[in-house]
Amino acid sequence: MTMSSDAAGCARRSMLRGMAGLAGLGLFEASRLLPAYAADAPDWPQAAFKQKSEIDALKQLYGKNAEASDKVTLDAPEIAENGAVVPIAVTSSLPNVTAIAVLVVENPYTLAAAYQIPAGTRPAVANRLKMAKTTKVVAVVESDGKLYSASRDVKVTVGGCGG
Amino acid sequence: MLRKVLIIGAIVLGGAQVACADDAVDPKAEFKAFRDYFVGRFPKVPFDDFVNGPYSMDEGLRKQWKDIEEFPPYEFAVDKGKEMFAKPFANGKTYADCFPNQGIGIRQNFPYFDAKSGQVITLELALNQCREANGEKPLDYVKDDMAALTAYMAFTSRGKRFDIKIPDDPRALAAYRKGEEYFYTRRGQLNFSCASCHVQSAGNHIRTEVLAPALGIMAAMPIYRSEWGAMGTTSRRFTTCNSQVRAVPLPPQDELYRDVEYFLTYMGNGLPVSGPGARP
Amino acid sequence: MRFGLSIGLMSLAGAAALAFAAVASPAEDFKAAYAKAEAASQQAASLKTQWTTTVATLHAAQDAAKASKYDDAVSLAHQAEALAQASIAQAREQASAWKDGVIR
Amino acid sequence: MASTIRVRAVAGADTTEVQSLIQHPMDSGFVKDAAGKLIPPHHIEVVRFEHGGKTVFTALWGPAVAKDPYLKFSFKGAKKGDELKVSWLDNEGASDSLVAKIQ
Repeated sequence: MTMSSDAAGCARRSMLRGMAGLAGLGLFEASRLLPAYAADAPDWPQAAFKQKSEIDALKQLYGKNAEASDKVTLDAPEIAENGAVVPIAVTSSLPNVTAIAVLVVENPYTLAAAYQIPAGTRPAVANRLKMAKTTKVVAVVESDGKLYSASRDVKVTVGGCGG
Repeated sequence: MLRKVLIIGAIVLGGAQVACADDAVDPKAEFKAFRDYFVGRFPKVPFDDFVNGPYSMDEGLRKQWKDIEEFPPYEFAVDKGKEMFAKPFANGKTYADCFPNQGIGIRQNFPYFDAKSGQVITLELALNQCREANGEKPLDYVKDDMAALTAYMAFTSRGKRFDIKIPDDPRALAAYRKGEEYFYTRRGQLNFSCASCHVQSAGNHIRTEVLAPALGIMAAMPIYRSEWGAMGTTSRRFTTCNSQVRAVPLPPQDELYRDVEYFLTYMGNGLPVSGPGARP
Repeated sequence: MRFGLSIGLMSLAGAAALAFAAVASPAEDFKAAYAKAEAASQQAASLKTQWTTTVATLHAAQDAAKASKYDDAVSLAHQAEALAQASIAQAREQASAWKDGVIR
Repeated sequence: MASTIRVRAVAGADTTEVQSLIQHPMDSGFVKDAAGKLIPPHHIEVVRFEHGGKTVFTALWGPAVAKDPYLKFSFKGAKKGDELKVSWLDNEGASDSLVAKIQ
């Protein structure tokens, strides 16, 4: 309960204020925000997020493929209570981790999330994903410039893509 | 289709039995029997854990719930409810003026039987009565603002034990009885009663969902359901339960729904308030 | 004469009605079937035992009639009536049977 | 207006654990509305966490991240009372940011 909120539609309504705020932060180039209509964030890897296979997504994202490793730990439920919200966590005991990605193999687009891990940040992340159906979830960790992965099947009977 | 209908009709009629139940209303005895039934059937579930519904019954679900509770999605609703609760009406009064103890930590006393109106007053109804008494429009009962207000009020009452009273008033007993009847009455084309799912099949799986036991089922209201991707009130839960068995729901806060809530919450007396809750 | 004429007209009208029934009866059949279904549905609603499927089937019957698919419309109206009657039977039976489920 | 961002950052002996929840629909683009029309994709693309002028964590998200998205990670080098800046930007150009105190 850190901050209070007045809920629905905040995202849209906070746009103008957010733009000013971001210019101040210097996080994103102001020029990218000038078009009034949708524009992807400058460092958002659009191509990687459009791929339909694990290999293609990783190729787009990191330019290489991953090998399985027991030093990557993927924590995901065996049976998802609801495909709309599946808690998934990734940790690794590998050295010099610079990135973590989570892929849901049979979602319409395979890549769900990619995280950049600077030095000083632990190679661990927890997030909640949508899953359309029962499929393999893959965690990929970039360590010393190489990719390592772990995977697990998650059973989904109430899909996260239904209307 | 027609054949299916007739078969269902036959089942309905074939299932008819001569009523032999005792017609006396004895809430205290029924309360004890209800509680003993669930405690006896789920001996491994600690008593207070019944308020956590399906999560008291299944390890895999429990872990996902714990993960979600680390930063639960209903926090936005609690914060919004807190803001709404503090904001004065046009006439300068606030919600706090309508409730005992300024509305803080009182969820466990709802619903109650109001001797003056002769009706069961739920928290949702009381909130709208408060609004209308102060010249404000009533809120939609099922979600959004009403869910936010009740989420906040439940949040300030967490851990307090339900203490629903059935006064020695024939009207209160009648309300309890009507609620009980509604709970056990089969309805809808599926021919299910509330009890079919939440008593007889409590703890069983429907696809990946686990049916919550009726004992303590009101304690987590209102809830954020992943299925809804949003908050919902007790009204929302009742109406969707009805539709799921293919029965046309009653209007939210219909007298019968309030009576069911009265009956069910009374059955969970002694359990702690756990709302707002997160559910699949 | 006058009398005879009117009888003659009446029998003519009767014959016309019969002919109409034979040729254009689907719409009339539907109206009758739908009215019966709607009455049963209203009774179910007043007993608070309405099924969602009854409502949906009534709608489907109307839609079929609008599309001039009277065979379907009549059959759907019959289904809706059967559903409504089954829900009424359910409510009547449950009026006492609910007590059998009570935890005691 | 209230923030769309909730953050809990707690400094431990070695690392600071950060948890955040952002209010956002995260529409996938595959769900239909009540009228049967596809709701266009509307999702956060980038979330950035900064401490002491340095980015300590960046999330790049596609439409498969759940509604009102949650994140947990931890990083070294912060202490109680420090500021943690959180900002997000979505595919429609909407954004929000918040500065939270590390507890």
